[in-house]
Amino acid sequence: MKQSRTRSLSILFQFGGLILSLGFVTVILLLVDANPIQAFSLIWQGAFGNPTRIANVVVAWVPLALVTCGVLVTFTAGLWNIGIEGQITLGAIFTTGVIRLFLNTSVNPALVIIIAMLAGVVGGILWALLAGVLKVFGGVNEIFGGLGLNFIATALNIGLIFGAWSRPGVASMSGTEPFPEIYWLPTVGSFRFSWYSIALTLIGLVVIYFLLQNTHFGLKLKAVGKGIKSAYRLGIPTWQYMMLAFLVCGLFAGLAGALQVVAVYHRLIPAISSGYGFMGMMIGMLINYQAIWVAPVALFFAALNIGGIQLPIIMKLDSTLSGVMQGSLVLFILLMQGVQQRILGKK
Amino acid sequence: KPKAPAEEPAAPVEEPAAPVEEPAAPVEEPEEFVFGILMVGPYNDRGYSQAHYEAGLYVEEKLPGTRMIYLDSVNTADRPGTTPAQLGEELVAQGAKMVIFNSDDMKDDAIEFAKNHPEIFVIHASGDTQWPDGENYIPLDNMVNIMGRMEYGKMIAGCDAALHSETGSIGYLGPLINEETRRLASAAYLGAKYCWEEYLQLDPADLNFRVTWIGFWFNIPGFTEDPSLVAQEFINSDVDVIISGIDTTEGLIEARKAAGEGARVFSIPYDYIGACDEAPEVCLGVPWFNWGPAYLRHITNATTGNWKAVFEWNGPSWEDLNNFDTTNVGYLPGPAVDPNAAILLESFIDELAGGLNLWAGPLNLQDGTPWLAAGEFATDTQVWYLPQLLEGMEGRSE
Amino acid sequence: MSGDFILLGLAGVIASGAPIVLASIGETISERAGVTNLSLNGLIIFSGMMGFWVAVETDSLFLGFLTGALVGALVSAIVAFSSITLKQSQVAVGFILAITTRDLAYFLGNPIMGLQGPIMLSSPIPVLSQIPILGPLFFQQSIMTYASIILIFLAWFWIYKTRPGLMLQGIGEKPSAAYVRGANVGRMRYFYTILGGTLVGLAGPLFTLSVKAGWKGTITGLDGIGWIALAITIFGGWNPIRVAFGAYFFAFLQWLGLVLQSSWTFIPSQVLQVAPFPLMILTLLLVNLGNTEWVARLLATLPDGVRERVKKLIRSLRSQAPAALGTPFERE
Amino acid sequence: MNIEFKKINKHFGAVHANVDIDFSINSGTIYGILGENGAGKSTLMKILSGFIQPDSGEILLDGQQVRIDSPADAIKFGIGMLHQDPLDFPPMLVIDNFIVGQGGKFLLSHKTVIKEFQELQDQFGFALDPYTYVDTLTVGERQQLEILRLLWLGAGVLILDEPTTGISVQQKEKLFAALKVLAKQGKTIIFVSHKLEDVEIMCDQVAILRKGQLVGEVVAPYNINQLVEMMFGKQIVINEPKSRVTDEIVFELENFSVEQYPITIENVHFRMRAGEVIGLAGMEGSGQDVLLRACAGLLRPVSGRVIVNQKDLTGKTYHDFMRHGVAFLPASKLEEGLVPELTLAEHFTLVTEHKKQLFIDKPFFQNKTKQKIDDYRIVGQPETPVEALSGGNQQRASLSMLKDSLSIILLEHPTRGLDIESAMYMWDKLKERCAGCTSIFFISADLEEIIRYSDRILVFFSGHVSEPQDSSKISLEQLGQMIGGKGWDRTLTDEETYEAISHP
Ligand SMILES: Nc1ncnc2c1ncn2[C@@H]1O[C@H](COP(=O)(O)OP(=O)(O)OP(=O)(O)O)[C@@H](O)[C@H]1O
Ligand SMILES: Nc1ncnc2c1ncn2[C@@H]1O[C@H](COP(=O)(O)OP(=O)(O)OP(=O)(O)O)[C@@H](O)[C@H]1O
Ligand SMILES: [Mg+2]
Ligand SMILES: [Mg+2]
Repeated sequence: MKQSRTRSLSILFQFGGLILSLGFVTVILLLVDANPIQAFSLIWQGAFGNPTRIANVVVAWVPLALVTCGVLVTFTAGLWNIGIEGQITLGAIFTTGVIRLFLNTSVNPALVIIIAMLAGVVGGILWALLAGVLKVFGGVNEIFGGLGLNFIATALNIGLIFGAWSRPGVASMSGTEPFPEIYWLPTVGSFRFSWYSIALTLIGLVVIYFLLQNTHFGLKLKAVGKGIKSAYRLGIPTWQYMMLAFLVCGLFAGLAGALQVVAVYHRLIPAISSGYGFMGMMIGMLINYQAIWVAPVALFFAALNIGGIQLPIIMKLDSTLSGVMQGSLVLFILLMQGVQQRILGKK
Repeated sequence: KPKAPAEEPAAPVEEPAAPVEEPAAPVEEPEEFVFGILMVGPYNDRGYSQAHYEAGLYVEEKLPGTRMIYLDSVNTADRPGTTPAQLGEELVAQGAKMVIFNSDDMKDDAIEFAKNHPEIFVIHASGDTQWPDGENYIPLDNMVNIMGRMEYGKMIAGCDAALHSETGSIGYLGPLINEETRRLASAAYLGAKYCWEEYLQLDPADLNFRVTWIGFWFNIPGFTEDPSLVAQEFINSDVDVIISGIDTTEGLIEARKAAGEGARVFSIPYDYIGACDEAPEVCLGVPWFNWGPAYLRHITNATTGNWKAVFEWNGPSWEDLNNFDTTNVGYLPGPAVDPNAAILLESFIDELAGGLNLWAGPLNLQDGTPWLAAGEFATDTQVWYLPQLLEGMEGRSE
Repeated sequence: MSGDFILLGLAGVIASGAPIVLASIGETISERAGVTNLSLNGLIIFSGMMGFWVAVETDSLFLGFLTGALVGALVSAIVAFSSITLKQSQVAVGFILAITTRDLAYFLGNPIMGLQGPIMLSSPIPVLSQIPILGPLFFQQSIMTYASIILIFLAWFWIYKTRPGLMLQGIGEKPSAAYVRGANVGRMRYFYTILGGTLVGLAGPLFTLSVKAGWKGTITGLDGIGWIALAITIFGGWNPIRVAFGAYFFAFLQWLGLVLQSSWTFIPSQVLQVAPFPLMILTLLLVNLGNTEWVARLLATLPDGVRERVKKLIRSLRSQAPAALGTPFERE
Repeated sequence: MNIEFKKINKHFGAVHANVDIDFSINSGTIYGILGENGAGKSTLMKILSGFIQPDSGEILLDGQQVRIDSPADAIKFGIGMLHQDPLDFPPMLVIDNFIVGQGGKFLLSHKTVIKEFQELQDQFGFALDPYTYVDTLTVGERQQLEILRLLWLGAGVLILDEPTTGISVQQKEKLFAALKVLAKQGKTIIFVSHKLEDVEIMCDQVAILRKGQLVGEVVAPYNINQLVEMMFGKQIVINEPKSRVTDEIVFELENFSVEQYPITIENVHFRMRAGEVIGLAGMEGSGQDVLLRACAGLLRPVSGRVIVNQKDLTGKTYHDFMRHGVAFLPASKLEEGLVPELTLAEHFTLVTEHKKQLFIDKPFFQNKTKQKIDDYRIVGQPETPVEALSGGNQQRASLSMLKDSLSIILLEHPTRGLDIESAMYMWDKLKERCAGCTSIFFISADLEEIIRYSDRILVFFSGHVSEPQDSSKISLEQLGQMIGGKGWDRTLTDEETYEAISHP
């Protein structure tokens, strides 16, 4: 009884956070002389207005959901894996590298795609483990190790695109030479999404849900995250589990990066990680690290990103409004959590 | 309607439902022609993208019944998870019958889009895929390539710089290294060298033309050189005119600062006719793009059924370099131009108008490899695909 | 290469390092009080945009800087409120703000792109600027650069040489002990977080009104600076002098990269640009190695004499974060 | 200064820590506050020193009603408190610790302050070096520093919360002498303790608290039995534990040396038999915790060997030790023993071996947890997060999580923070295990506990370890002297004790 009361109270506070963030965005819109209702409905239309748009939302949802899955694992282990952007990038780089390797061979393209994606996963894992090694054996806080590794990963990426892997003669921001279509992950009709990426994402979601909710592994990770010393005393090999958390997160990030290459861009591009890593971390905070919410909230964020495209076309507003909406939502919900704890704690 | 689509081989690709079902059609004024522009930067960047945006406004004004829609900041950093091809479809969903891709970076997407949407007219600005002589020829009936011959603008900029340099050191603030940026930097060098020798009667050995690449079209902390520092470094090492090849105006700003502190430094920005406004007191002029006339022509062709897939590399209008209706590239002298130099610059422009070709042999590449023999003139493809900087220029070629 | 040219280059390094100095010392102050302000990256962009905007509208550099400072104070007040009053995770709130304020800056700053704004020029100090070497290096800078240099010593002096500074160390180290010594821990943390944020906020306009004058939206070239400043704070071990050294070192490598670009063609130009990051990681490694268990174990196997010496070395390198950094203070 | 408490009440959630406390203290006296663990002593003192605020009630100083909202206020009124754990800044210099928080010139100048610091400490015969770092001082020295600091601030009332835990005999003597001097000067000293002997020699008068209530005030001289009864509400009957030592050797240290700054322990030889209980006695920071952790594999020895059940585990990790039947229960439960925010059921899931099972069998662990809760009389549910358990129940939970078949249990302060009943329950459970041939190695600050439950005792004095002492042959006084560094000649060899135990 008491529990259900605090539950409904907490929903009330979350709702309050939502209202506040909507209010905040409305004020911002009024400030720039725009009609908020029109803006909101445009975003909705832009995300779900027709099948193509829904398909595009799904395309953005795939990496976002995957990355969020990974981030939840590191969050559970008490780690701030800010290096995830770099892990996505490395996933993409490894995938591209492998496809380039097989480009003019007779190896079955399907096989090449599979090997390339595995390589991408390995790339993500390696980069994550590097942050892990720095943390575990070097005492370098994962936030700063990860930030540094992000910069290095991006530099490596740009270096490859403009250097070793540049298109003949024209190094360009458009990325490396696109692969022949046989190396593309097949998409559905004229839509841009692929059943394969969706299937992989759904598998990832299910795996993470059960991993964190119902397995000994998940419980041990949680123990490491909540009290590392105690966890060690209770017999959990803590540094190994931290490394495992990095590994799993790197796996998801690498997979996301690989899919960006084989399913979306068909080449390596400069901003391949697309900020999905950071966005995934925000989603993680917003859903309070509960795996069950990953899919819908990632969909919501993806919809904001895609729907926001309509703002400049029709209202001549900058699309960064979507980012403002996402950020303020997470911020206000978090603040309301604090307010709730403060008020209820005082009773 | 274009004749082309019928022959399109890519027919099996199913049409996305969107453009057809879009309810924009029913209550509409007779035959409004909507064209969409995808711009790589912000539409109001006072640079490359704004030049396209204003060309769109120009078309709207000159050709009643047309309407522009646009999407700016089309790049993966600003629009994560999207591709220009997908964004092109968004424009189509809003009724666009033509989509203009404004950047070289959108090449692959422009092609993908053109293939998937044979009924939509596509203009790819700065591309070379419709050039039968080019190295990347991919014939597509619904696509047109347009590029301005900015080499002329850069030559004039180079001349302007040389005419104003007292130290004989000119700095070229380069973006990333590719064929386009190499040929533009080289053109500036050719212009500078010509004016230095012919008009000022100075020894070419005393002309110091340095290119420093920042590694990108604009500054990204941690990845590119800092263009402000590059400009400062130019100024510190006696450069008194900075020619900018990048999207942002650090050259101008640093010159303005140096001038404010008593130094004699000028700068020449790039891309947009209004670029001098950020620091008129040190601005010698700006080579600018005028996409309007070409857009107008091709949009008219599209509406009148005269569309033809072509590659165009359009030169300036020598009668009036800054006429919005006629020229494709221009050069607008800045407020800081010295009156005497202005006269010489005028005669240089006249010479160019009269057929002066600076891409003339003997010319060697930077490493000394002969490129043009004496008396030889470079072909368009030779210029377009220039493999190195030219001999006499300082800076990296790769 | 003439000496003059190098001197001027180094003077440029000091000028372009100035905003990073402001930001990382601001962060140092806030972290000394026990509050990590992770919002730096967005905050600098946002305050830079706002400062530029106001400066353009009013044609007043002063008002521009004032605006930047206010924005910094406001954003860091949110960090302070949520972490001190609401006891939410500092890292979470800071991270969200880093992203949100950046997007907000791009959104609101759209209409003012590419406008001509006032620029802060250098103001040489009459006599001092004539001193050879030191003159051009330190005394031909802009007022804000002077301010940033003074700030380094001021912050150092405040933290280590004054009574309130001692208490500042205390509240970051062990707030409960500071509390029984009469400190109002919550209020002081608010104060220093906001003060630190104000300094960070000044870094923004220092970019957009001087070092990288102008506002160009997403291509202004500020994205990433805040993360760098954060890293430099750690690199500097929360000591203003070392922090400033880190900031200048970063700017120096930038300069070195472009000076060497044409002569050192064997190195891809990206290398020197990214160099600060592996270096930063390496430094963090060196600084932290002494705290790790396996090093302690390894040391245990060394012969006595060597062990003592290695230990001393590691001890001298080690820089300890304020012990209570990131943790809320609860009386009971 | 005269202090008067009027109807002070303080709740912590369900706990009523202070109930209508009503009494007064006259200036110039040394006033004792007695009470068992959790009686509410610290709470009352924290209220007086402004650290926390009462729910209701008043405090009068020299007849004037005052509001003490913060330590800053308390300092203004001249009230200074020495907390149970020293509240100072370990990485700072002694002199900076002395200065911080004091009014005075804006700029720090050590010179003048040091002069006065020296003068002040000379009065009490303290000898602190102003230029060392606090983290190199002993607990006693840190106390001295705090006292000096409070006096320097002009404290007229000095509250000492259990000041004699963990300081050496000499330091204790010094402290007591200093306090007497201060009382003579007319300062009010409040002395909080549950150690009767300290109170007996120090205090002019004591107030006794029990379960948050004032049970009475007694003036010296005291009847100890009366005090005990007032403290606990009953006479405490303590059943004497039986020894269950067998012949089998389960644990051995050979030439064992270990160090952890600033303690170095060298060349310990030692054997332990199955079922044996060994107590480690010594002042806090004398090295007993270092040795205990080294025995658990948490610290690596510099030289020597550790042998557990005939296996050489030298240099292995704690987890290897665990696999060989060693378990370690640390003192601070929520930091090192239990995982905050995890429930009891989750804890039992964590510590149970699961044969390569992937998924958690929730009903199974639910039942298992219920069983353990019943077994160990833990007040809580399987869903209760451990941080919501009371201290005693956390201790019980930790104990219940130990595996059934263990060779050795290493415990840090197994009954610290427990009232006598819980403590006895703990020991019953531990002794049950001894019957099952488990050996116990424990640290305690309570010498009586050590003598009562140990078979043999190791005494520590600043890193020196005595030969094992036969607990039946050592008195409380002797042990007290030894932990203070006296009487180290009286030792037995390992073989002698073995004889003594196996053939009583
Ligand atoms: N901050 C707190 N939150 C909840 N309960 C508390 C808190 N502080 C004290 N208590 C509870 O209040 C009661 C009195 O505690 P207090 O610390 O005053 O006891 P004490 O007499 O000093 O005991 P000890 O001899 O162990 O120091 C105990 O039950 C304790 O658990
Ligand atoms: N953080 C908390 N959240 C919820 N309840 C708590 C918390 N801390 C303490 N309690 C509850 O407050 C009560 C008193 O706790 P406390 O530790 O003072 O008990 P105690 O009287 O000292 O008992 P014990 O003798 O077992 O230590 C307990 O019932 C405990 O469940
Ligand atoms: Mg107490
Ligand atoms: Mg208790």
